Amino acid sequence: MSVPVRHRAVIFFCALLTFVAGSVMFSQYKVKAAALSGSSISGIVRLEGTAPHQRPIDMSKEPSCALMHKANLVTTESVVAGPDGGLKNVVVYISQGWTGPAQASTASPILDQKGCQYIPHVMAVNAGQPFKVLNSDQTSHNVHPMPAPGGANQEWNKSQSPGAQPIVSSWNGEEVAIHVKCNIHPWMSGYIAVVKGPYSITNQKGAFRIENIPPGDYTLSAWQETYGTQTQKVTVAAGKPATVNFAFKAK
Amino acid sequence: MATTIDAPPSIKNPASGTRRVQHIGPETPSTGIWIGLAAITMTFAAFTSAMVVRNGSAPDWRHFSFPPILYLNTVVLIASSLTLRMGQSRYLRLVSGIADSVSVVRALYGTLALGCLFVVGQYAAWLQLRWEGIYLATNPSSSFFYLFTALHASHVIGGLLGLIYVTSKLHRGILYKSTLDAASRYWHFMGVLWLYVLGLLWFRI
Amino acid sequence: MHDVSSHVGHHAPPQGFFRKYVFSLDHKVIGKQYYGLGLLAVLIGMVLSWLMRIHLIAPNATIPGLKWLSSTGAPGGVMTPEYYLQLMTMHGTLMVFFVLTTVPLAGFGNYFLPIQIGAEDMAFPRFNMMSFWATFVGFCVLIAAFFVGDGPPLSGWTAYAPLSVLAGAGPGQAMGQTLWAVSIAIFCIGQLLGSLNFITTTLDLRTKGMMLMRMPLSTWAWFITSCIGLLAFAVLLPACILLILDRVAGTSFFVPSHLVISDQVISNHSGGSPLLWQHLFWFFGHPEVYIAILPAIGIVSHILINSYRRPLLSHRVVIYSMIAIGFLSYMVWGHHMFVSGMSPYSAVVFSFPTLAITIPATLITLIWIGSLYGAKLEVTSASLFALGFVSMFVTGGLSGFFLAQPSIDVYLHGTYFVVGHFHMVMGVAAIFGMFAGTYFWAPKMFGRMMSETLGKVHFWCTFVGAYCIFMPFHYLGLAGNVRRYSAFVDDYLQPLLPAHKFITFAALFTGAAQLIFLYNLVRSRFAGPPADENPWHGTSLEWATSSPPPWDNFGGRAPVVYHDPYQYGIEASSGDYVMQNSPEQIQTVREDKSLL
Amino acid sequence: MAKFVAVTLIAIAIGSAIPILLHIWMPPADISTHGHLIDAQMADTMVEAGICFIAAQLILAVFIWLAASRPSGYKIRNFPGGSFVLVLAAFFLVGTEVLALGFFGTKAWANIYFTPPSADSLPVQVQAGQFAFYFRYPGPDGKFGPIHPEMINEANQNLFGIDVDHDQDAKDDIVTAEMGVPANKEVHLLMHSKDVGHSFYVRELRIQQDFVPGLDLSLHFTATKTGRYEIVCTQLCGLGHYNMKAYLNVMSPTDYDSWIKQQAALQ
Repeated sequence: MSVPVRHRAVIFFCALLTFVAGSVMFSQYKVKAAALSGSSISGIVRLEGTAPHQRPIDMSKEPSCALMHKANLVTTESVVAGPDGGLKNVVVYISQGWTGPAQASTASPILDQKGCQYIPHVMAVNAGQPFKVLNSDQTSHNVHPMPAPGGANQEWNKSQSPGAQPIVSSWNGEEVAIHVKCNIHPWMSGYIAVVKGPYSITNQKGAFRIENIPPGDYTLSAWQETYGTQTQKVTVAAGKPATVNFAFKAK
Repeated sequence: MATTIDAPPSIKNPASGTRRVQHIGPETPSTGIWIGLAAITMTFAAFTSAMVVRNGSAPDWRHFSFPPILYLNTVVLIASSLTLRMGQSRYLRLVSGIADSVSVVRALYGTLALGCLFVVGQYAAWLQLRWEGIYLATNPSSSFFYLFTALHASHVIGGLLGLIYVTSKLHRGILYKSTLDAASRYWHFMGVLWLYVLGLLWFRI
Repeated sequence: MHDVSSHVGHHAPPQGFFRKYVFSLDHKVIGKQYYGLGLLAVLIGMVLSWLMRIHLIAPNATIPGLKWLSSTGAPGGVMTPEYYLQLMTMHGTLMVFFVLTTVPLAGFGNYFLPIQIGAEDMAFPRFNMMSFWATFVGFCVLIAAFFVGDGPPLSGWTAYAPLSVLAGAGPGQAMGQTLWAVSIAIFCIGQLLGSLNFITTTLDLRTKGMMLMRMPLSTWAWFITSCIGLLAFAVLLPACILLILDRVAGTSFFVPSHLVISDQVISNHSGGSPLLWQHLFWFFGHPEVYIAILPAIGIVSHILINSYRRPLLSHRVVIYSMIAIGFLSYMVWGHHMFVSGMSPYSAVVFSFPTLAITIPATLITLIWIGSLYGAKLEVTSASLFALGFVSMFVTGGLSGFFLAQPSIDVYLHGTYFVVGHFHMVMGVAAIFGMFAGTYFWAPKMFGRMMSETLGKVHFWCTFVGAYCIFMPFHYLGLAGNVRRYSAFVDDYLQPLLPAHKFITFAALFTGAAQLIFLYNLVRSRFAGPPADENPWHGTSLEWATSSPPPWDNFGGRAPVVYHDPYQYGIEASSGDYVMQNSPEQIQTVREDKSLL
Repeated sequence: MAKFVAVTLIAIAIGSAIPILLHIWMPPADISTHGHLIDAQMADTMVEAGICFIAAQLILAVFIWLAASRPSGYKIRNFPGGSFVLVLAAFFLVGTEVLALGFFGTKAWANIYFTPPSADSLPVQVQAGQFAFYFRYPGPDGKFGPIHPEMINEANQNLFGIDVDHDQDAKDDIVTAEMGVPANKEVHLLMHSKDVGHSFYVRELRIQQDFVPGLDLSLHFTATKTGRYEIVCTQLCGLGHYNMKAYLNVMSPTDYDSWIKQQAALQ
């Protein structure tokens, strides 16, 4: 039987489609498999020595916010260490050796402005990952992230009225970390770390945990807004959770 | 006054056949030039006061010796004024029929050439400063140096265009004395203005 | 240099659409072009003021359609504080430069100055055309600021340095502010060419018998204003050049050392002087006020005389007063800077000439009101707007008493009192002059009569509306309500909010009333009854030619002038007036010669 | 129509005067030692301007009414005395009026601004920045530590960029977000702008002074009445201009002492 040229073309095209679709699915499956078979990296970030004095913040300029903090005085958060030296707000991420997808999660994290403070104070996202900025206050804030000039990321500065719709944005390139300010309330300070792959941010105890790391050799980085970055090499074996601890020296 | 201007009288001219020239003309160009000069003066006055204020506002004023070629340019500009003056007097003789228009044209070309030479000279002065590493934003003194010279040069270029226009009119034989006078007045003013700028820069920079 | 072939009236009647209506050398077409540009600008400016007023009484309200104007400035249609300031900047810039300067001076002046002195065209028609097109380009550049990056600048129409220099100082301070500076620089060039043209035309192209003292007051006003403008814009231009250089070339004229913006030290500027900008700007800025108001004074006098049916008590006093105002306007700029850190002694020095301006201004007003006594008033839309102007001029002028004194200015300086003051005396008054001129001259410009009924309704709404808007501004100022706030969050401002609500509703009402005018203008343009040569029985030369005039104004015959401009209230063959160009002898001269 | 306009004009003139006469919107009570001079000057000016305003509008209205209702064949009449009277009036009445205003205004101004602060006045430095005021007290040593712009860090609340570790004078400096002053003591305000132009405006003190970047100006005043008053910015400084404010807390000397101790403890 002879198939007209036209039909041959169609058949060829369908075959091509099936092949492409199939290979895409297969690669997806492979990634999933790797993720499943991977293990985790966890550890504690500690501060050695006494944390520097955190100045109290006087919000009398913005009565609505001052009222919210009447009970407990808010202080700066450049170094937040627990009683046993656990260092809070440290971004831990894989700076080298990550071969998986650049976007670790598809969720869009939220940076909330509440009581004239950024919640969370330090946040991490992947490049290209959308994040939301909310304003839960009774007053207008201006959201003013200031990436290093000349980099892949552009500085911007937008006001957000109370009850306004959330600002949704994302960053073009990795950068640890971008400082966020509100000029109307100059004491407001937050950081967004833009990293590649999975990440974790330490809690009060200084503990972090990064899940689903495929076996391999990695360089792990820990960034703290005052003390900067520390790196450690770590080898992850299949099914065996690795432990890495960091220690920052108080200046 | 809005009187109609009748066709210029024609003069027999041995050298170059018939040329129609007109020595009287509307007074608007000369009035206009005077007013234009007033505006230009005001602009330079504003820049001068800005310079004085800025000079006193901070102790960061750095003096530098400016390129000697400027003195040469000065001579060139003055010379151009002289040639233009020549052109004017020859034009009068042309009107009264005792000179040919070629002589006038020659004087005007001389002025044009010298004018262009001046602009090129100013550019050379900038090149030398750049070579010395003194740029527009290096220091307020250099900023004002470039500012004043550039502003003056742009006005000189305007004058050059005017002279080209005058020359073309002369070629077409429809040049009014008032037009030529207006153009020359502007040109001579450019010379005076340059002397002022030079003195100012010499004192302040 | 000028062009003989295009010299007064010697350009042939233009052929083709572009030569006729677009790149026309005809002062009448250029005048209409300026008028149209001003109309467009005033509409945009008015809409901006609406948006601002609405935002002030409802800061978190969604304004329908606004999100299409700017998605960043008004996400979801809710105006942000910075966008309020950006609209405010555009409102001020559009109104001051492209309305108050263009329409009364460049618009009506271009159209009627040559006709009123019996000339066939401006002295330099090509410069005249360039002047308009430069202004137009400046306008486009300014409007472009709406559509770049994060929008127009937010530094106000005064663009104080260093806010106006540092791109990091806020949204709109990057590209938007640069466009602003470039636009104003271009505008200056246009106005310089215009002034050059006006002055030369007035000096050289007056027809036979038109001595200076025989020029109508409107022509005098345009002439004096051009003299002011020639010097004022010659100072603003350098200021803008310096600003542009500071912004794009990294020079340091206006930016001092060690500035810190958002914790970042500004390292590429040092040693500049912010006060330098203020001095340069206000040296232009105060004369600008008179550039806006003097043509209106001239137009209003011209119209009042016509509707009084008698000459003013003294022609000369008005002229000398206008000259005095123009002269004094250059010695008072410091009164804008009483609290900007000038020495307190110079504040005193600037205070007295400022107060002295009251005297010529009062003279003009008294002449207007005194001449109304014993006059026979013909009530037309034009005369109503002219009388409304007198009322506004008095009100706005009197609030100047307060601001001229440093001791009181210390309390009132940054408040709504100032806003009320300059809107009354400069904004509304000048716009009343424009309305008066339109109702008076539309028959001549378009050859059609406008509807008087609609005109009178329009007047009443605008007059009452304007007072309802701008009188409360003064009260708010007395209560210390600070200007240029995008929302009123301070405790002491809360009791004032009802007044702001009232103002906003008044503004919406008054703005809506302008639709009557637009409708009237457009309707009359096409369906109005045709106007004859001299519908108002005027005496000056614009009424001595057809409506609209031919391309060379007088059909080739330059008129000859026999009389002073305003021969009204006499017995003559033509009625109670004799035209300037009629050789008829006059028995009774009304003008009071007892003085000067 | 003319009569209607005349009536409107009269209504506007009277209506405009009512809020002033009823003192609906007026400056708040003065709490400074110099403010009464300004208030007196303002009152005089208000009276003169008010009289001129009412008179001008009413006369205009009346003339419009009369001039618009002339019988046909009415003969134009001149104002008695013609322009001469008016010119005299303008020069002598208005001229002397404004001259007097200027003269007395200058006296008030001179009393406030031509006098230097007294030697024992309390120095307070105020720094304006986008978009907040911050205040610095020299502490026991009476000396302000130098400002290091590169050290300014609002996140760490080092708002003035002072170097506590190395500058002796800076060690005891007290930085506050609210301006506390003792009543009836002269305050010498040293004004410093961190970024762009701002202004320092306290209605109750009858004070307004711009901050000019790169130019450190000073101001001195004495507050007489205790209480909390708003300090606001009146010079356009950017998107947060409308919300740039701080509180002036005028306290009794004893309260002030405890307040400043408390603030010192918080540093």
